Amino acid sequence: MSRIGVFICHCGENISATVDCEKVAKTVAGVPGVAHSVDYKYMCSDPGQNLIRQAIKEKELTGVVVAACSPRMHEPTFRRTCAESGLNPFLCEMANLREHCSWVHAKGDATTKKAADLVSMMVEKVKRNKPLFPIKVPVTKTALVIGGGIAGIQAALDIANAGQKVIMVEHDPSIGGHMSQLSETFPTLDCSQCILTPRMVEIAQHQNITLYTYAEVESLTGFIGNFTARIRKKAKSIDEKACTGCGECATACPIKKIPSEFNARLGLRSAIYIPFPQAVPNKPVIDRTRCSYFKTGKCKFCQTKCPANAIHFDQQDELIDIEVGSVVVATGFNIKETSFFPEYGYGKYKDVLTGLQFERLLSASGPTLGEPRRPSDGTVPKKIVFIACAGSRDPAKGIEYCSKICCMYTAKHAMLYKHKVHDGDAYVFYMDIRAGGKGYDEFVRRAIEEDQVNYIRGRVSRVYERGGKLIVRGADTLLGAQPVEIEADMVVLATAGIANDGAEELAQKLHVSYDAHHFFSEAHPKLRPVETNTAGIFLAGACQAPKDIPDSVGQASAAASKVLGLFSADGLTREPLIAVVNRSAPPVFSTCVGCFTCQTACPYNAIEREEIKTRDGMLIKTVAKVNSGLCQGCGTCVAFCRSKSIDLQGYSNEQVYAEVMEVLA
Amino acid sequence: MKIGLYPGCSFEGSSREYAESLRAIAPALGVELEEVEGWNCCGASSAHSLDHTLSLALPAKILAQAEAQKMEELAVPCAACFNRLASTRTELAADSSVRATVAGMINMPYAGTTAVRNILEVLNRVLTPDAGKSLPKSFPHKVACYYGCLLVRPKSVVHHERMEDPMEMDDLMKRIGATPIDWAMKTECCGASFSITRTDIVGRLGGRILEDAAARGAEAIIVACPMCHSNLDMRRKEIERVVGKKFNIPVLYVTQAIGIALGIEPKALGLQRHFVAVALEGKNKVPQNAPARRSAAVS
Amino acid sequence: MDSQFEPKILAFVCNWCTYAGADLTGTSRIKYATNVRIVRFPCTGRIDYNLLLRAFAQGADGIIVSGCHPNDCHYTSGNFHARRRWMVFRQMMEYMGIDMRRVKFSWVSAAEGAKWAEVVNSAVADVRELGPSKAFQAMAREVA
Amino acid sequence: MFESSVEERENSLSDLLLRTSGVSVQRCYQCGKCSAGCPAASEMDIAPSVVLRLLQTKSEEAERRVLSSYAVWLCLACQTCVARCPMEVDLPKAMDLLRAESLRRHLVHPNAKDIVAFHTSFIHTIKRFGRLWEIGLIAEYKLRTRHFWQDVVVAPVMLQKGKLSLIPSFHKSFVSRIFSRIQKQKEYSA
Amino acid sequence: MQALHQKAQELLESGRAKVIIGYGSGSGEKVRPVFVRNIADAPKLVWDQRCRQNLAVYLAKPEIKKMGMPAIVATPVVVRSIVQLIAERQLKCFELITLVIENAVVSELTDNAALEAYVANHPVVFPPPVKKEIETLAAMSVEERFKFWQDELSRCFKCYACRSSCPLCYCERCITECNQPQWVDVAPHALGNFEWHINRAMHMAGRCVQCGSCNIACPVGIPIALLTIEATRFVEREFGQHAGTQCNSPAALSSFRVEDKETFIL
Repeated sequence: MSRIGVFICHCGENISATVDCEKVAKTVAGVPGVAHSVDYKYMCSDPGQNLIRQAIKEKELTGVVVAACSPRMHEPTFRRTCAESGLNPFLCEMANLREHCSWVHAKGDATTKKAADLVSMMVEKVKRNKPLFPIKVPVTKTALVIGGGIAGIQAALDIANAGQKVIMVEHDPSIGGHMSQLSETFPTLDCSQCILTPRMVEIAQHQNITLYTYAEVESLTGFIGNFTARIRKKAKSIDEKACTGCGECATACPIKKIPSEFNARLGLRSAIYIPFPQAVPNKPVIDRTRCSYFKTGKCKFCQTKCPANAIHFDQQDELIDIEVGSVVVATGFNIKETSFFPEYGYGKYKDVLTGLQFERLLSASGPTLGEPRRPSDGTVPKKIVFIACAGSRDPAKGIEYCSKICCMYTAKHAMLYKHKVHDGDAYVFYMDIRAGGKGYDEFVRRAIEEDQVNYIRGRVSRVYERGGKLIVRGADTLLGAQPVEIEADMVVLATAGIANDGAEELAQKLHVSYDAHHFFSEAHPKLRPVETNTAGIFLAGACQAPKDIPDSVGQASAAASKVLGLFSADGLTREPLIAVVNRSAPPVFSTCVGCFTCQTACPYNAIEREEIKTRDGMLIKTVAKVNSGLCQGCGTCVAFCRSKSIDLQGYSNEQVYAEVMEVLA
Repeated sequence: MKIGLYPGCSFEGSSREYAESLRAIAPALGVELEEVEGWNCCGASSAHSLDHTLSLALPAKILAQAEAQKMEELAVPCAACFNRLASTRTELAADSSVRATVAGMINMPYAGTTAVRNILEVLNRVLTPDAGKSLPKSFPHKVACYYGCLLVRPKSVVHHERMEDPMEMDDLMKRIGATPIDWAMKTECCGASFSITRTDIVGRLGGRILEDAAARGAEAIIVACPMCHSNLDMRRKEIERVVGKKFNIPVLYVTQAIGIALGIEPKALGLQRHFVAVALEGKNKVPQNAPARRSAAVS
Repeated sequence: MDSQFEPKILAFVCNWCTYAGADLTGTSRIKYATNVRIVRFPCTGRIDYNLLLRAFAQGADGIIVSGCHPNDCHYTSGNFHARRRWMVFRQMMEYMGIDMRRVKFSWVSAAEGAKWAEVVNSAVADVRELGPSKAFQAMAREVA
Repeated sequence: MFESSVEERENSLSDLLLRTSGVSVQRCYQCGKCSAGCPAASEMDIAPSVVLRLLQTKSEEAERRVLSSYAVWLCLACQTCVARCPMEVDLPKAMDLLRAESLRRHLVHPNAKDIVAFHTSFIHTIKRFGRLWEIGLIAEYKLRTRHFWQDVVVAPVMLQKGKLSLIPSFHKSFVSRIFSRIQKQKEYSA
Repeated sequence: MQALHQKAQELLESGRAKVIIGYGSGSGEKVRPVFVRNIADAPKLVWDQRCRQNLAVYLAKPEIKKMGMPAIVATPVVVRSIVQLIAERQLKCFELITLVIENAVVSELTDNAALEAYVANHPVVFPPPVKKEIETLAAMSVEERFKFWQDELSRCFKCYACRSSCPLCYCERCITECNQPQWVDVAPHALGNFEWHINRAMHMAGRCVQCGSCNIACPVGIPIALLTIEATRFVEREFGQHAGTQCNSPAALSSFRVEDKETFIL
């Protein structure tokens, strides 16, 4: 016979104002199995909690119901109280008399009656509660960092420097990401590569970091602390140990007219190539889609020229499985190609460029060695127009959201252009200047005031070519939207930042959710900005939403600290509110017949197959089994089980059934 | 191919040559045109400028008549008429209550079963690349294909993928041996219905179009819209006055250019009706069997 | 006071959205009818249709089933599973002659405190309109 | 500038637009792309985007300015604005309604008299002949506007080139009946 | 028939099959299931249009399983049942020999593909009376349906023949036998019967192969098949999943589409 203690809280006046707490206490005292029933002004206060502690001991309670505020508020508090006095915390339940009763109803019998009902419901539940014990899960102290851009690099270094192992996977031949393509960075105008490359090198040399470039995550299985990642190392056709990175091969390669990804297609590369001089690792790869040997079976010039004979055409993709305890996703973003903007003539006119292309033109390592020159005729543009929001905030043709970084990089572009071409004119067509951030607005003001960049508030309607000039037709909305026509030498579009292609696919591989624009979703927009809804997987950088460098780095460090927090203990403990498949004595073993309806229902792939065999290995039956590490306790499987063979601890069939029967009794 | 025809008012007057040329080339391309009986004006820009209901009722009457004649498709040579008919069709399809009222106005059943096609769609269907090869003559001239507004806009009605840089007319011209130039004014407005009321605007806008075409060495401007034609041809003097420059680029209807390639004599195509004289001629093709012989010699 | 029919209404709600939403109704002090009793579940996916049957059998006059809006499920897809189950359940109940207007299905997010009050009040009003559940009373009568 | 814009007015023009033609002026975020592309903008007294802004204020004063503007009559309905509008605000559609409204409230801009005259003559000819009879149109237009000397050069040439038919193509005027029905319905609903 | 006897003999001789599950002549005009285990009995097998009962039900029964590798004389419904059982991990196609007979030729359906193909070529056909019942019920108002089912179910005395005749009721413990808690009232009164039959319908939703065995089995002639058929046809209509047609389709109820209709949800 159970001995339940009921503790009714007045919450000052919050409950007692509309609920007759004493009456409730009396009524409930009459419920069979209730050994103790009291009301008190503040149950969550120390004296209040002491009442509970004492009662548990003196009245040898087998269960506790605290009727107070919402369990979402104080359940942990009171469960701790019980634990402290030796009662299993999961034998404590709360009845929500405040949010669900006293605050939403007027004073009166009906309200008090409801309160009593809510309490006795919980009494009936608690009678059927079973002591539960936290689940211990071991943790593999290695982090997988996907993506080698600035966010990935920051996260990896933070984790590695704290003494934990990191495995970094980058799908390009070199790490560095978009930041390595940038010229200078706002708002300080320090050179991007100067601050980035040392960290790239550090990644390569760090003894705690294993770097796989030209590699992709094939699959991720397991759960927090215990993931298994399968990595595909794409064949580079190079023996990296032997290769000295001398570059002879690239010089020898006859296929030289391939648009360079690094130079945003403004420069060229060969079929065997090192993406850029500061690449890490500084070793070439063969682009098999372009290499004439792989296409025609002839050539091999590079191989004959290679002094270290490090070139192996027969190299195969390599699959490696690694055990990791957590994952940092830092796959970055992409820019929306502007070909969908016919009125701006991108792709039609050589001198209409994307922002990233202009970065390359400004970069000392770029195709023009940092001098802005027109791709069409190589002359230095004297008049240049920057068009902001070329794709952003444009539900009709582009994306409806604001890409966040364009206002700043456009100001930077205009400024740098003026620094390089003193007699040039720079115009910026904008809708709003969104320069929130430390020193950001000052930066834009500098562009306008000191560098004489002409900001015109209005969108450009059309760009077309006339006599070698680009005619830009816009309007000045601050002058009654009067038409403005500019004869420009070059037009730069502030292209929108979008999710990486394949982001959706990766999200599905990792079982993390993503938003309508295929950016990865954080677990909570404010309070859990770096976690995903899958425990143990964290986000860093622009793969979650367009971000500038400071924000990406900040989030990367945050993600790293989350990982380190996880690694700080030898194992992690989880609430035992999970599903279990019943087991019984032979010959039945379990009432489960193994139809595995539950398997399709489970959002966490937590249902496994267990084969029950005789001693001599004869298969008796295959039944479902819950992986306690994966199960999050939603109970969807329970409702689907026809033979009622699977149940959810803490919300068991018996418990909820009893609640229903009691409240209507 | 048998298809319905809505000529539109200007066919009887200002754009007679459009009518003549269309009727001249149709048989040669194997198109049989069945006219909408007792057709009325579509209301043009005036109707929708003043009275929305009227701007729906007039085209609806035409479409209903076409339906009554069991026409599956209705070819509409005038771009303006095409746009009015197409818009009406879309709007009536979207709202059954409006459909009911309008049916009442025109006192005729309307189901919206007849599809509306502009002249380029029709021609592209019959004048295929192969058909182009077998034409008696070619039209070996640099031409600027001018689409104007109403063949490509608005999205909701015309559903054009290349709204800013359409190619249908360019393709047609390639097939008759012409070289369409890549220019910037393809879909810029010519001043449309302001021909009479604000001739000066027509002058300015027409000027932009002619200037770009001339600068890029076009020998002719090809159009598929009577309004565009009259603004660029009839209003040439006004344009030249505004721009302060002379242009002698003729403006041909797409049907006239094709007519020339078909070897139809100029009068039948109404070329003489233009304000700006048309001196362009077709060129006889090398006999078809010649290349065959040459290839034989090679082997 | 003429005693109008006070329906017994049971609410099966998920912990993360509707339960939290109902908490918000409280913290915002929005008043609603006292007729409802909330049973808390981790997720709508956990709610067994047999509980609805039991509730009716025990004399409930109306039932509210509520959880996270689609795509908001704390467990990513519990509510989608629940939705399918409800669709079939409603169909079969009606096929066997049960008036399903007594069961209100709804999505109430943790932010929709006002909506929760609305859902409850409308449920109470509608069920009051329908009167006690004759079908189940008829069946129960035989039990006694 | 517009005090009245503070208090929300019932059946403002923007509400009317939304109701009757589904055009939401509130969607416009004033990027000015329409004004930038409009072929007639340079002639307009109020640029297209400003027209929308004025309507957004929902103030009587602003709406009066719109309805009595030359701009609404200068819209060529070339559809360039809506074709490029990032928010897909159907300005041409809005302009149609604004013109009708401007007429109804007798706020037509003086310079627009010719344009109105043209449209009315046009409609009138259709009403009479079912089809457009160009000579008839021009004649009536000249009578209405007294621009007797306009096109004295062009017209004869057209005539001689056979681009003007001297006699209208008459036929049973069911068209005028359509007109009268519409008229009736208007009176009824009014 | 000849061909069938021959095939049976071969199978038993070669030892490929240990038991042939088929039809044999029963009392009077009826046919009854027979389990042929030795060659001599092979001629007992009959095959004609009377053979309608769904023999698949025996595949799950332990006593039959004990006999060893079964070969089953399969009508279309039997094949549908087998496919559904495979989909629910209760069978593997190589764990039995499926014999189908078409114009006196006996052939084996050896793999999933063959089974699925066969099902595809033999769509569900309802006997006219069932068809009629379906229509009449569809035409009724909710109140009328309540009355209809109350009358029908009033005769049910919970013999569970429906359950044991159903090839897909293979649970070792039925929900009715689960008493902690007691989900379904054991007593055969209106409420208990209602609970049992709606549970059966819910459990069969998207799974019922529409063979009608339960109808035939019901000693008091309740048209219970209507319930499971409706449940399954509803699933077909709403989610486009057809029971007994795919060997590896996920359970219709425990899978979902984001765009599932939810008109009824506030």
